[in-house]
Amino acid sequence: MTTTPRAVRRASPRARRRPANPADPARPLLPDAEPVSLLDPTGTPLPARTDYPEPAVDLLRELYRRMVVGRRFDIQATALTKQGRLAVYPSSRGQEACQVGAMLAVRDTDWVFPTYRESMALVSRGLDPIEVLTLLRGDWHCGYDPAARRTAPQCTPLATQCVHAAGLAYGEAHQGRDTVALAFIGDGATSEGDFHEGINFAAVFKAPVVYFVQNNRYAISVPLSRQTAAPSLAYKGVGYGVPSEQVDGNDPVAVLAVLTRAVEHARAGNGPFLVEAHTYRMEPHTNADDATRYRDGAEVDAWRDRDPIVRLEKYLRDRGELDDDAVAAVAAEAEAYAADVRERMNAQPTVDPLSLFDHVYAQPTPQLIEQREQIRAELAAAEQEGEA
Amino acid sequence: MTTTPRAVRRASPRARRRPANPADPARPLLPDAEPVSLLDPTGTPLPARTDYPEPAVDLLRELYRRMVVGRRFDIQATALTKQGRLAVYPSSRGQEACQVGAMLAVRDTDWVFPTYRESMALVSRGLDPIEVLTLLRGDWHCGYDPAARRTAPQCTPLATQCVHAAGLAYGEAHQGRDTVALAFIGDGATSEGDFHEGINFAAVFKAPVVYFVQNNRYAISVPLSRQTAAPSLAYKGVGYGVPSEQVDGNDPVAVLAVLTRAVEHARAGNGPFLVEAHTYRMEPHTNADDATRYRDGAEVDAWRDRDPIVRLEKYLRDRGELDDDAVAAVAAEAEAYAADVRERMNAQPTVDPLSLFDHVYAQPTPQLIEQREQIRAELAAAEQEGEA
Amino acid sequence: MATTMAKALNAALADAMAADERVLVFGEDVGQLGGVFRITDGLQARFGDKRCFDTPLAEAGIVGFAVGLAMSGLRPVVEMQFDAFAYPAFEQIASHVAKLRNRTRGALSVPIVIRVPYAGGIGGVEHHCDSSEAYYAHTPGLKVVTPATVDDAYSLLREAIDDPDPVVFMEPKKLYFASADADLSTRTEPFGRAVVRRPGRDATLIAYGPSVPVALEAAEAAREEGWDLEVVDVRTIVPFDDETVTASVRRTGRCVVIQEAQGFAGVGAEIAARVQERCFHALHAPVLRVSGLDIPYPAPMLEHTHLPGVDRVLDAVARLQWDDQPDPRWLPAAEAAA
Amino acid sequence: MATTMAKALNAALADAMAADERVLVFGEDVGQLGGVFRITDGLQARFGDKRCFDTPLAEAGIVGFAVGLAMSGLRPVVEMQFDAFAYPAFEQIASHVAKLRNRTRGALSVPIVIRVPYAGGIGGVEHHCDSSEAYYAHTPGLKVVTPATVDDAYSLLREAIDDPDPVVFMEPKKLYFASADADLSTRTEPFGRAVVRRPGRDATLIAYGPSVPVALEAAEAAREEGWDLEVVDVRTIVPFDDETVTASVRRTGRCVVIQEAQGFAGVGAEIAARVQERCFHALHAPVLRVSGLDIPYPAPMLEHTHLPGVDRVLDAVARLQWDDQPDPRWLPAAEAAA
Ligand SMILES: Cc1ncc(C[n+]2csc(CCOP(=O)(O)OP(=O)(O)O)c2C)c(N)n1
Ligand SMILES: Cc1ncc(C[n+]2csc(CCOP(=O)(O)OP(=O)(O)O)c2C)c(N)n1
Ligand SMILES: [Mg+2]
Ligand SMILES: [Mg+2]
Repeated sequence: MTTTPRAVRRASPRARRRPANPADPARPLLPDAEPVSLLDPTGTPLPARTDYPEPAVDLLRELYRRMVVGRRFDIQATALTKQGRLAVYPSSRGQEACQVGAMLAVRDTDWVFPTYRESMALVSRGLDPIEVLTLLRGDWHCGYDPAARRTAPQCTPLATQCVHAAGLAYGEAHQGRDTVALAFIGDGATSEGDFHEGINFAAVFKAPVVYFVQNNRYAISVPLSRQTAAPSLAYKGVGYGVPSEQVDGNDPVAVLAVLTRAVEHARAGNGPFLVEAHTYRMEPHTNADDATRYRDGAEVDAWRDRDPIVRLEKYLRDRGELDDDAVAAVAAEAEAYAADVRERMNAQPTVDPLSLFDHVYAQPTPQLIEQREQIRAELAAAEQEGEA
Repeated sequence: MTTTPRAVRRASPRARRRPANPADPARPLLPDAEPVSLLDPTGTPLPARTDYPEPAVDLLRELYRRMVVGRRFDIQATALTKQGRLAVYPSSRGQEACQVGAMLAVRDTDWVFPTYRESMALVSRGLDPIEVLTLLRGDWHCGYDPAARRTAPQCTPLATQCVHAAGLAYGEAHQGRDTVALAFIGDGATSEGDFHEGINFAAVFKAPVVYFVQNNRYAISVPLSRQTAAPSLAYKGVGYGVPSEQVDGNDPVAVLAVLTRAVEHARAGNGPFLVEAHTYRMEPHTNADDATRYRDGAEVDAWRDRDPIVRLEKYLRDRGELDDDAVAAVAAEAEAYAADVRERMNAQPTVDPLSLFDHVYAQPTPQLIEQREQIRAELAAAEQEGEA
Repeated sequence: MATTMAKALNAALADAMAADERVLVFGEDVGQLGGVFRITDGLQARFGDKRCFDTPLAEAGIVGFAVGLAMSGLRPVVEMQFDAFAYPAFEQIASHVAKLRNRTRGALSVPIVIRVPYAGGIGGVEHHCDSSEAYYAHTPGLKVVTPATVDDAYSLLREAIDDPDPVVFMEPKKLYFASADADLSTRTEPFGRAVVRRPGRDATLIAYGPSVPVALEAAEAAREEGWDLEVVDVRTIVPFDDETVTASVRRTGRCVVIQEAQGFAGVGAEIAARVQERCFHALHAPVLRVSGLDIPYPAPMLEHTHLPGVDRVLDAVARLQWDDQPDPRWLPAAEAAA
Repeated sequence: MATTMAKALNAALADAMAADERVLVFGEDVGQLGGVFRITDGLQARFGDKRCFDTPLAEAGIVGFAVGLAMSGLRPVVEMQFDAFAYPAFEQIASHVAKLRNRTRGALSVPIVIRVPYAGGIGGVEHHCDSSEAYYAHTPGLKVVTPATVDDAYSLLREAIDDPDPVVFMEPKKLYFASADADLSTRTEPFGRAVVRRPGRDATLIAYGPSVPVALEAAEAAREEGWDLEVVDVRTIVPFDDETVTASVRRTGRCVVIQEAQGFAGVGAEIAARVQERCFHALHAPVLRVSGLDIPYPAPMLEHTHLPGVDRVLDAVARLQWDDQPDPRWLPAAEAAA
């Protein structure tokens, strides 16, 4: 089975022109029929077929650095599940261009709405990796401070975050702030009603949201063909009056270029923008998943040849923007980062059972106070027994 | 405020060409940029701008007959609310071309999924008007036999029927039957998640469903502009890989032509089809609604000039297919129909309180049997008191 | 001066919007129309369409949008047009509204109010008369409130909007247009306090929302039979006022719980379970429940059969074993017969 | 022969599909993967992808699609991947699945089974461990069933698929892989029958699903304290078996209800209310409840604190006033203190 995105397969030079009918209201909203790509799989720049300006080179070097560190973090996290230090971990290896590119496209003052898949994106944003892993480690809360980091807790109920992003973005604009909200969502989750309702609210209220679909071709075991019969997910935009674009999600330069423009579009007050990135999940859904049950190695191998990091490294080296020393330095930084995560994850976290009652409401109800007393008594009794 | 559908306003001769890019996968799925229309508001045939064949003339005469009877029924039902014979009635006056045209486009063996708005469509389908009005009359069930009439109970939870239609249609095909499901939905309800999930299921499973959006420009008081920022609701199709069309919903000939082809498309195994009809609700949302709070008379008047019955009558007369006698005969039939409804609605329906327990489950649970005994005892006691 | 619960709710919204510009009111038809029950009447005209506005027709969207607005520091008050039409928002309510504060250890809160016109008695058709309070009361993280008087309608809604936690505000439709003398600007009891609406010595009727007037009427009627009944209005289902309720039942020694919702696993079951748990030795008879039938709401021709009315309440009171004899209905024989 | 509940459920699905070609199994990841818990393992290979298939990722879609399929004469069995992920389908379940038969006076029925892996004890993260049975049990028109043994898992699921009414089939995740000797092809008790899992003289423990093993363990442990406890497995929450439950409590005179869900307005409240209503004069102590805390499920590090375990059950049994003294916890003084 071939593994290149359908749209790419179908594409022909002519296919790349926009619908020619100038008066068709759909025209400015439709995505390019072929995913935007600036580098070919080997990292060689493609003849500019789009009007997307290439991001500044120092930004590309930073992108490279964070992708390498991000991947190393991801591999480390997967390893920690094997040692039982994490309850579960959904890897985004192979999606580095999307995970990191998105974080370079937004400002610190912008809000990010991640899913369980976005741990790499969050550490790329600068969140403490231990905080990011808190929930997956088995604690009952999200670990980091979402208000301080302007990052919603990683969202598991699929697509629900699409609506929150619309509300947050509208609320910020309502209060005169130029915040943009970037909402991550997977290909499978676009089938949920909340994706529809969220992007529609954003469109009707012209809320500055970028909906970023990482189409990694699977929802756990379910292939894209069971999620949609559309030419591509990006074609959903026009039905909401939302402009959209599709991009080669393993081309870091293209992802950064397309998302940067999408964020500008939103910040400029033009309402939401929909971006679909064609990418691939190299690991199983989570460590608990057995991907061999539903996809073959050949498919995975084919995508290995599209590795986003290799691609960007090759490109930067060819441009003379990266040399062995720089590569080695980044690799060393990544190792140090992983070592720090490893070490800090060794400490067993202590959790106070009585804290369970602290944040259900601003003030515990009489019922919760009663229940807390009961637990307190149980703990005391258990302690006595321990001593006795 | 102008009241012609946005798409019509925007339309220009050039706007009517399809996107020219032959390789764009969206091309075959996009609707015509302007609603299909075969008659102008005065009933004069338009220079054929589409490849839609005109329906046979005897079908058009039947369409006329049912529209006249349907409107008379609708007016009668509204009148019955004033006399307190109906708890509530949502009128579809002004939408006759859609209500009746849809029923002429499907076979008796096809399934129809109506909303509360479709009473006129159901009587046009041949259901007993008293049965159709049973629920609105205040009874606790839908009145007719949905299985026998292949007509789902009128659906109030908005858009939920879109999913049922997908399942029914797929189930029929799964069992080797060539049934088509026609699901009605309003413009407002397209904002619900269930519209998205329903049409997507139908598309992925290639279920033979025609989704027929009657865009009457309001959801109770909320104008279309609060439901979507899309050029037109028909543009939602492409995002599901579903071909779509928009049609002038007050042009009975165009509605019948477009829906007939949509039904053929579905029956031929090509999956679902989305049709948006631009029309207008001449009455308030229901008799309980006060439309003067949110729209002005001028708007309503402008739509009166697009009256679908006047339009079709003029056209058939011009073609010599309808004369005064025929018109008078149809009018007389409509009066007789209304008189029959009036009379039969005079009888106060008798409802047996104990029947409340009969159909909650196939067999009442012990709990329900207990409760039924309690009610039975109460009724007996009340009777005794009455006698005493 | 005399006013209705509908007007009181409208005044509460207006006063809250005037007092705090972070308060936004939105939903379906709440703008120019003023809501199908006119609870938001005039708010858009007075505060503009940035403070009071219509949304796309999607309840999960409305509630999720409110969650996002709350994250940005605003205080949304949303209207669900009817009880059953809040169900599409159930995931947003149960998995986000109720849990967000806890999941973030208080870093994010959801000070939103979800107004739900609920219950029957207005001749509404199917899906327009559900009593859905138990779904919310069973969901930790939500507060669930329902007024029975005009004063409380105003005060509890103001309280709900001020509250730092999400409040599902259940409005008994059939009481919207019942009028009473009320001084709107005043606050009544705070959240977490039940109120004795009528003192009595012989038995306690516990009710909330649409059932409170029924309980009061029944108490009046009971005087003829020589029963002096106390009526407790729960007001806030969550948090629940055990203190007032148990004090009353310990005094009277007999208790009937009234709810309009279908009985099985409803709020009345919780109240009955709590009361017998806490007042067992004071009880002369089991705590009885009078509730709606366990059937889909039969609107409107037979709703009177479904709704717990005065007679059904009095029947229950009569079964409170005044002669200290076991309830014949529950003798094994009777059950076998059923 | 020894097998697990997961295998028993898988066998029930396979046997039902073999027995009736109208039975279709679908949902998220139920096809090639065989479900995240492997309950549908091998069904697609054996019956083909027209009988067992994956759907788009949308729960309202899955349930609504099943409603339509049922209207066409088929018998869908759908899987909700986890408890909290059934919430998007709540409107379809409450407004259509539960009501369609009634709204059409039986002309249309919805013989579908909605399988919901529920509750905790498996170290799952947030949203993966909700106990949602009360939401369904409170909705007239639904049957709500939950097995606690391997035999019942097979038999109740076969029963559910054969049933003419919609069944919400709640599968206790933590029991999926507990194995026991079972003869799968046999049927156990029908719907509406509770079962005494362990006879006893002194008090009755009423439990269902994941709490049944806890109750049995507690009963064992109680013997040391000299208590002979009876354990009743509810099995089918709706319809509920009053007969078996009340007979047991009338015999023992004492009762503790155990449920894993948050306590407030849960199924345990209904059971406690019913029992005291029907067994009042036989009770030596109030019916006590042992349940989860009224907090969002705290998975997984603190779930042991949340879950009603053997000790908490024994504490409740100890409070059954064996000395016939009132429970000190509920003396006004104690409450004032809290
Ligand atoms: C509402 C809901 N339904 C089901 C699930 C279970 N689930 C978790 S991840 C997942 C697959 C999501 O696939 P996709 O959206 O493509 O994102 P990806 O995991 O590929 O990044 C499913 C079904 C869930 N979390 N929420
Ligand atoms: C889920 C749900 N939410 C809200 C309502 C209340 N309601 C009934 S009709 C209606 C407006 C629907 O507008 P539209 O879809 O355009 O259909 P129309 O009435 O114009 O035919 C609303 C909000 C409902 N019935 N169901
Ligand atoms: Mg995916
Ligand atoms: Mg409309």
